[in-house]
Amino acid sequence: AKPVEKASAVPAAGATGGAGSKRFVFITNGDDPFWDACNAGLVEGAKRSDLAKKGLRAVMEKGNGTAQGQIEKLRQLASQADVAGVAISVIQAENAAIVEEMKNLAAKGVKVITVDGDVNRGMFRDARPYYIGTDNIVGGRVLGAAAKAILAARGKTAGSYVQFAGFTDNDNARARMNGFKEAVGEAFKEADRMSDEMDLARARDNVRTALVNHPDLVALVGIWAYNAPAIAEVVEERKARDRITTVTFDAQAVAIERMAAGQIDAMVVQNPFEMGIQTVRLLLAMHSGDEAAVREMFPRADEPDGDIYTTGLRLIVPDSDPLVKPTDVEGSKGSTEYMPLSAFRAWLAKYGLSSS
Amino acid sequence: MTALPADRTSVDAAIVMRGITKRFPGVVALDDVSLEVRRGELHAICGENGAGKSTLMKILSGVYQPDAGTLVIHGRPARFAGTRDAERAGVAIIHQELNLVEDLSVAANVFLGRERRGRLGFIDDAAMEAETGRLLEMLECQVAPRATAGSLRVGDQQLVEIAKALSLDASILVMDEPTSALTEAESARLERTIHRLRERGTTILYISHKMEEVFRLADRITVLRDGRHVCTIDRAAATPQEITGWMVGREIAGHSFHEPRPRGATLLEVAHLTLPWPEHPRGYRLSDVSLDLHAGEIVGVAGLMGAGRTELLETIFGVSPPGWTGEIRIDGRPERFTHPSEACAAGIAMVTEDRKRLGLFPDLDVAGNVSLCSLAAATSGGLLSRAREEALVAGPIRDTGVKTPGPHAAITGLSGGNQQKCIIGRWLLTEPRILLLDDPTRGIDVGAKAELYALIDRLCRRGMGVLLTSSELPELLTLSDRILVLAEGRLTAEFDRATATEHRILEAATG
Amino acid sequence: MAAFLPPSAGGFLLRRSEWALLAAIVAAVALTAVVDANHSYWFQPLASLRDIARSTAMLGIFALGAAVVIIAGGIDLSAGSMIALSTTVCGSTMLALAPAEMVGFKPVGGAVVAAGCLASLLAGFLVGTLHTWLITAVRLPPFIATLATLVGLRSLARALATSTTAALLPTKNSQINVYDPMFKVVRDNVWIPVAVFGALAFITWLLLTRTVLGRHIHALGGNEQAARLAGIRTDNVKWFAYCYAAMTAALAGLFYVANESVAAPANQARGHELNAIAAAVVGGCSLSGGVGTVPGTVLGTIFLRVVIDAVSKVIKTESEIYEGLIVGVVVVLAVTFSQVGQMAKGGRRLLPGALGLCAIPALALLAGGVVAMTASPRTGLAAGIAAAVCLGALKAWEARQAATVRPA
Amino acid sequence: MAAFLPPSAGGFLLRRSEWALLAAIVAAVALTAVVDANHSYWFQPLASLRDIARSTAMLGIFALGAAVVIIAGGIDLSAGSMIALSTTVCGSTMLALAPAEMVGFKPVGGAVVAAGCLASLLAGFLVGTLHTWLITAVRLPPFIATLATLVGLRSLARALATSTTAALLPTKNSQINVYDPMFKVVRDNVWIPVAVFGALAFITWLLLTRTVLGRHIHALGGNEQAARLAGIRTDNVKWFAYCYAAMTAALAGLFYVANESVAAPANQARGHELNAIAAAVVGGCSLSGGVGTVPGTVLGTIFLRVVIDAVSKVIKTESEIYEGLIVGVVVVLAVTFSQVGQMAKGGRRLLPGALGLCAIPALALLAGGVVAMTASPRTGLAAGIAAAVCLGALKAWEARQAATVRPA
Ligand SMILES: Nc1ncnc2c1ncn2[C@@H]1O[C@H](COP(=O)(O)OP(=O)(O)OP(=O)(O)O)[C@@H](O)[C@H]1O
Ligand SMILES: Nc1ncnc2c1ncn2[C@@H]1O[C@H](COP(=O)(O)OP(=O)(O)OP(=O)(O)O)[C@@H](O)[C@H]1O
Ligand SMILES: [Mg+2]
Ligand SMILES: [Mg+2]
Repeated sequence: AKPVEKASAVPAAGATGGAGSKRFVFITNGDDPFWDACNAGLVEGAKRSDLAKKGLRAVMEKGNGTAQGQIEKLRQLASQADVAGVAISVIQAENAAIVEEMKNLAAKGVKVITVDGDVNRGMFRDARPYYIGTDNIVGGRVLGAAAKAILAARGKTAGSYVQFAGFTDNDNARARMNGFKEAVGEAFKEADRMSDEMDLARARDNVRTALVNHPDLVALVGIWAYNAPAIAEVVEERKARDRITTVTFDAQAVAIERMAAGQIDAMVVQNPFEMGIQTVRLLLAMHSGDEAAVREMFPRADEPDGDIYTTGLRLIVPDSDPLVKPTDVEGSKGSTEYMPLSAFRAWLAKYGLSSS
Repeated sequence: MTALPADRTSVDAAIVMRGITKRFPGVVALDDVSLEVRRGELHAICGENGAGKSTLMKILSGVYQPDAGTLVIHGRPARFAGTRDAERAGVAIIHQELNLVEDLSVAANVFLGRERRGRLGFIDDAAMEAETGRLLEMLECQVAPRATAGSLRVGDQQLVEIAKALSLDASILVMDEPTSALTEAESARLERTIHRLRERGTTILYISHKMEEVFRLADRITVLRDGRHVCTIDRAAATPQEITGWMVGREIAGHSFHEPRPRGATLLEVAHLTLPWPEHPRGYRLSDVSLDLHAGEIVGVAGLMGAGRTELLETIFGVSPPGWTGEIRIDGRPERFTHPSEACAAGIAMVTEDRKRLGLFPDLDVAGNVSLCSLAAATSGGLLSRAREEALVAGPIRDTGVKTPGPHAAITGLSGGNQQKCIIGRWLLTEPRILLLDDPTRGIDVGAKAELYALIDRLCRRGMGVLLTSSELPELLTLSDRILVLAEGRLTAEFDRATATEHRILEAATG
Repeated sequence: MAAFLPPSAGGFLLRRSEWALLAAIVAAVALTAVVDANHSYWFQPLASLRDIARSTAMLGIFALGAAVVIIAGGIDLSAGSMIALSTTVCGSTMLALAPAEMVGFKPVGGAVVAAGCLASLLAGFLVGTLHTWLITAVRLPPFIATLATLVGLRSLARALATSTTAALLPTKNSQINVYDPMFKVVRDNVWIPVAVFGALAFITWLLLTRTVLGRHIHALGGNEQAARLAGIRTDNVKWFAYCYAAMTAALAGLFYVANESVAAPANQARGHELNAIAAAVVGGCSLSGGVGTVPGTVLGTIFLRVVIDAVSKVIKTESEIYEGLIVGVVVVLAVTFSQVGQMAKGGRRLLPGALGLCAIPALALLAGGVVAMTASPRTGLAAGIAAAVCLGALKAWEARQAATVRPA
Repeated sequence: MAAFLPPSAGGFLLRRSEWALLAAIVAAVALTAVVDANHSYWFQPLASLRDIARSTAMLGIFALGAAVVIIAGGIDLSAGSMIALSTTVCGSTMLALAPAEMVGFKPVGGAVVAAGCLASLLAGFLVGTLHTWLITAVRLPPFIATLATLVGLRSLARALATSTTAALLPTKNSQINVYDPMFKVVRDNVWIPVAVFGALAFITWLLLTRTVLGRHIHALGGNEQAARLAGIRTDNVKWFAYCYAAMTAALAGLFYVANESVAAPANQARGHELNAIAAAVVGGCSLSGGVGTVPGTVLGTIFLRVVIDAVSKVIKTESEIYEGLIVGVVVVLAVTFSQVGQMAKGGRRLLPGALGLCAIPALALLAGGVVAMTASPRTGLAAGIAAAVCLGALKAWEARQAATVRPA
C-alpha cells in the first residue's frame, strides 16, 4: 500500500496537482483513527480501480464534530467544479439542513452517498440513493449478546453497566447503545450513559467516576473508538479487572494491544477499510454511469431496504479461551464475522492497517 | 536665543548639552537646545506647558534618546541607551508624574530595578527596608517602608519618589515639578532636604511653575519656550516678571481681582458634614464641616495634602459613598446626591484634580471632550449633528481661550493648561450655578494660570458661586473672598480677604 | 466616527487602516480566484458569494455586539454559549408550545415560531443583565464574569434541552430538531441573514457615531472614572452594552437554528466567541476600550470569512487541518499591518537583542514546517533556511542601524 | 509576598482570602462525603484522593504558568493548544527516532523518550519566544497574540501529526499512539505528577517571592511604565513569563501523553487554558496584573478540581451536563467571596436601581431552572419563587436603607 499511500499523503497533490482531475470527497463526522483506516480504504480502492488513470482522486475531509461543519463543507463542495462524488458520514441522521445540502449537491450532478452514518431512512430516504456501512443497532446487539455470554460465563447474573461515548446523543452512538441495551437483557441495569465531548482526559475521568459511583457495576461499554483504551487502562489502574467486564467498539491500535494483554473481553469492529474501498467502487460506478457495477453492489435496489450495502461486522475475541462462543451471537442476526484476535491482526497486517 | 559659544565652556561644568533636538510624531519637543550646568549649582528650568522641560530632562536621564545633539557629563561625552546608563553616570531624576507600583511596598518601590540581594542571591527585603527607613527619615516623612505604595496619599507618594532618587545618591539630581503635588509644609521639608544635598555638592536641576520657589532656591535660571532655549541668567539678575515674560513671550496683565464682587443669595449650605473612614485610625475623612457659598462669591478651601478637601467637594458632588451624615442644601433644598449626574442636574459642576486620570478622554477629540456633559443640546432629531456640536463648543473654547488647531484636534496633542481649559469649558456648557474647582491650576504654567484666574473671576461676576481648593496659598489669597481651612478633616479656621495671610492660614492648617 | 479621529487616522469615509483592510480583502479574493485549481471564484462567483455572504452575516451579527462591548471597555467571552442557549430556548419553547407538530415534522405556525424567537431574545436580555449585574454590582472583572457564563450557559442549555425533551418526547434527547418551513425559508434565502446583518450594522453605526449613548459608550471605554465624574450613568451604559452583545448573540442563534435545522447545545457555536472578538480586533477595535468602528468590524468579519473560505478553496485536501494555522497568521498580520506605519516612523526594531535572535529560529521553523507539510519536506527545508537567512539579514541590518546612530 | 501586602490582606502563612478558599475546599469535600449517596469520599478515600490529586496536578502545572503571566500583567490563551502541540511534538519525535518500536508497541528506550520530552520543552520555549516577540516587537495585545496561537498551534500540531505519520507509518494517522512503559509508569504512579507539581509550585513560589526576577514580574504587572523607568528590562521579564507559561504547558503536555497514551492534537486539552486561568483567578490573581500568589493558585486549582469531582460524585447520572453550570456558579462565588468584606463596608448595594430589578428575575429564573432540571419541576418552581422573594426582600431592604439615610 505504501507508495500509493505516500502519493496521497502529501496534500500538495490536492493543492496544486489537482488541475484537470476530479475528486471523490469523503466527509467524516469528526477526527478519529477510525477514519484513518477508512482513508486507507479509499487509497486501496483508488489503487484497485486505478482512479488516477481515469483522472479521478479520492480524498477525505474530516468534519469538526458539528452539524454546521458538515453543512459548510457540503456548501463549499457545491461551489467547486472538480467534485465528482461525495460520500458523507452524516452526523445527525434527522438533520434537515444536511439533507438539503446533499440534495443540492445531487441536483448539481454530483453523486452523493452516505457511508457509516446514514440519514434517517424513514424521513429522508430520497436524500441519497445508497448507503454503505453497518447497521449500528445490529453492532450494538452483537456486543450486547457477547457481553451477556461473557457475564454469564463469569457467573454474573445481575448488576449494572455504563456506556461511554463522545456525545451520547450522536446517532450511531445512540443506535449502538440501544442495541446493546436491548441484547444484554433486562437482568442488567444501564446505570448511566456518559459523554466526554471527545476530550480524552475526560473520557478517563468518566470511567473513574463510573467505577466509584456504581458499586454494583459489572460491565463497561466503550461506544467510540477511544473509549476502549480509556476503559481498559482505568480498570487496570483500579485493579478492578476481576469484577469488570470490558466490551468495546472499533479496534484502535491501542485497544488491540489491550485485548492482547487480556484487558478487553470482546470488540465489535466495523470495517472502515472496506467502507473506503466500496465507497470508491460505488462512486466510480455511479460517476461513469456503469449501471451493471451498481447492480452488482445493490442487486435488490428496487426493494424497500435494497439501498443498503453492509460492509459487515466482526466480533473480535481473545485467542486464548474466549468466554464468548460463536453460538452466543447467532441470535443477533447480521453478517457478523466471529474472529479471534490473531486472525484479525493478520488481516490488518495484510493491508498495513494499524486500526479498524 | 543665546546658545553658549564653545570657548566659554567653564571647566567646572557638570552638564553640557549642545544642540539637543527631539521630535515626536507631530511636534518638535526640543529644537537645538544648548545648556550648561555648573557643578554644585541649583539650576532652575522654566517654561510654559509643553515648552519641553520634561523632555529635556528625560533626555538627560536616558529616558529618551535625542534625535541630534551631544551630551557631556562631568567632562565625559555621554550617550544613554536607557535610564540605567544615566544612573551609572550619576544622574538621577524625579519624574513629573508619579511612577510607583502601587501593589509593591514602599521599600520595594525605592529600590525597584536595583534590588539588594542577600545570601544565595535571594532578595533581601530587610536591608532595603532599613535603608528606606533612613531615607524617609531624612525627608521627615512618617511612612512605614513596608506599607504598600498604593495605600499612601499623593503627597507621601511624591516623597517616596524623591526617596527613590535620593537612594542613588547621584551627583546630578533632576527634579521635575517635585512640589506640584505637595503643600507648603511638605515643600518646606523638601527644601530643607535640598539644602542638605547641596552641602554635599550635588548638582540639582529644578523644574517648577511656582515662581517664588524658583527665586528662593535657584542660582541660575534657564527659560525654554516652544522647545527653544530662550536664555540662561543668574537669579540675582532677573525678576519674576522678566522670567514669565520670556516664558510666554508676552507681557501678562497683572489682573487685579480686588474690586469687590456683588454677593448674591445663598446657593450652597453644608451643615455638620461628617464622612466616616472605617479602615483608618482617624475614623473620618471629614468631621462636622459646615460652610455656605453665595452667588458671585469665591470660597477657597485651604489645607495640607490629605486634609480632605477633595472629599469635601466629592461629597457635595455625590461621588462619595452614601455613608455620610449631616446636611447639604442647594438653594435651601436638602439634597443627597448618590451620583454626579444628580448633582449636574441641580446645577453643580466639578473640575476634578488629577486631570489625566479623572478628567480627560484621550480617545475623544477636543469637541467631544468639551460637549460631553451637554450632548443633548448637540442633537437634532435625536441624532448628534456634527455642525451643532461644533457650534455648541465654539463658545466655551472661545471664552476659556483654548489654543487648539480646531474643534476636531486630538485632545492629547494639547498642553496641560489647554486641556484643563477644555475641561472647565465642558462644565461651563452645563451652565452651572455652583462650580467646584479642585486644585484647577496644578501643573499649569503662569501664563495659563493668569488666564484661568481671569476666567474664574468673570464667571463669578456672572453670579456663579465657586468653591475652590488649591495647593498654592498665593492662588487662594488672590482669588478667594473667604478662605476656609481644613486640618485632618476638621474645619479649623475661616478668614475673609482682609484678615487672611499665608502665615495664619498655615498655622490653622497644621492644626 | 470621523468626529473622534486624530487627523492622521482619518480618511474618506473609512479610516486608513480600514481602506487597507478592504484592499486586503480584494487581494485575498483575487489571489484565491487565481490560485484555486478550479477557479471557483471566477466560474461560480454566485455560489461562492452566497456562502461567504451567509457565513459573514452569521458571524457579523454577534461580532457587532462584541465590538460594542469592546469599545465600552469590556469583553464578552460568552457569545458562543449564548448562541447555544438561544438555539435551545427557541427549540424548547416551540417544542413546549407545539409538541405534536415538532415531533411529526409538521409546520408549527407563525405564532409558535414568533414565541420561540422572542423567548431567545428575552434570554439574551436576561443574560446581558446577569453579566452587567456580575460586573457592576458584584464587581467581577468582565473577563471572569463572562468566562463563568461561557462555561455555565452551555451547560444550562444542555440541561434545558435534555429536560424538555425528556418531558415532551418519547425519548430523552440532548438536541432538538427544528423543521418548521419558516426556518427553511430563512435557510434557503441567504439575503435574509445578510439583510438583517446590514440593518443591524447600520443601526449600530448610527448608535455609536450619532447618538448620545454611543458617545457615552466611547467615553466609558476611554476613561471610566472620568465618565462617572462627568455625570454619565456608567452602570446603565454597561447594561446596554452587555445586553446588546448578548441579544445580538441570541439573534445570531436564531439563524443558527435556521441554518442547521437543529438546536444542539452540546457543541453548537463552540468557540465562535473568539471569531467574533478576532473580527472586531482585526477591524480596529482596541481591547483597552474607547476605540473602534462599525465599518472596521464589518470589514474585519468579511476578511476573516473570506480567508477561511479561500483556505478551503485553495487547499483541496484536509484544508480544515491548516485552516486554524492560516487564520492565526492572518489575524496577526492584519493587526500588525494597521501599525506598520508608526512602526516605521518610531524607528522600532523588529528583532531587538537576544529576543530577536531567538525569534529567528522560531519563525524560520514555523515557516519551514508549514511549507514542508503543505508542499514537500525538501521545499520546506529550503523555505525554512530562506526565512532564517532573510530574518538574519534583517537582524544584522537593524543592529548596524542601531550602531551607526552612535557617534564615531 | 508578605512584604507587599496591606496588613488587612495579611495573615499567617496564607492571606485571608486564601484561608477562606481552604475552608471552602474542606467544606466542599465534607459536604460531598455526606451528600454523595454512596459516600465514596468516606468509604474509598484513597481512590477519590488519587483521582483529585492527579487531575489537580495536571491542571496545576500549567495553571502556575498562567498565574505567572497574569501576575506579569499579561494573559496566555494558548495553553490548551500548546499542550496539544507538546504531545504531538513528543510523539512525532519518538516516532521519527524509533518508528519500528512505536508501531510495534515495544519499549523505545530512555534516550528516545528523553529526546521526545526535550523536543516538547524546546517547542514550549519557542512558542513562548514567539508570544513575546509578537507582544513586544510587533506590539500586539497579549490577548490577540495568544488568541492567534490558540487557533494556530492546534492546527500546526494536527498538521505535524498527519505529516509525520504519513511519512513514517503505512497509513496516514491523525494521532500518534505512545505505548512506552516509561509513560505507563507515570500513568500508574499518581505521585509522580503530584511531586512534579509540588516541586514546580515551590520553585515558582521562590521565584515570585524571593528573587529579583519575581519582584520585577510583580512590578511589570503592577505598573509597566514605572518598571521601565526604573531601568527594568521589561521585555526580558515578559520573555521569561511567556516562556514559563508555554513551557509549563509543554510539561503538562508530557503528562497528558502519559495519562492518555496518545498524542491526539485534534481535541486534546481543548479549552483547558480557561480552566487554568480560572484556577489562577479563583486563587486571587488579578487580571489587571501585579497581584497574585502561588499558594492561592494552588488552592484555586484544588478547589476547581474538587468541585468538578464532587459534581460527578453527587449527581450520579449525566453529571457532565450540569458540571459547567456548577463550575461557573462556583467560580463567580469564589471570586465574589474574596470581596464580600469590602462590599459590606463600602455600603454598596447588591441590587441597585433598575438593573437590580431586572437582575432579580434573571437570577430567580436561573436558580429555579437549575433546581427544576436537577430535581423536579415543582420543586424548581418553588425554588424559583423562593429566590425571587428573597431577592425582592433584599432589594426592598436596600431601598429602605438608602431612603432612611435621607433626612426626614
Ligand atoms: N511621549 C510623547 N509623545 C508625543 N509628544 C510628546 C511626548 N512627550 C512630550 N510630548 C510633547 O512634547 C512637548 C514638550 O512636552 P514636555 O512634557 O517636555 O513639556 P513640559 O515643558 O514638561 O510641560 P509641563 O510644564 O506641562 O510639564 C509637548 O508638546 C508635548 O505634547
Ligand atoms: N485613594 C486613597 N486611598 C486611601 N486614602 C486616601 C485615598 N485618597 C485620599 N485618601 C485619604 O483621604 C484623606 C483626604 O485625601 P485627599 O488627598 O483627598 O485630601 P485633599 O485635602 O483633597 O488633598 P489634595 O486635594 O491636596 O490631594 C487623606 O487622609 C488621604 O490619606
Ligand atoms: Mg513637564
Ligand atoms: Mg485632593
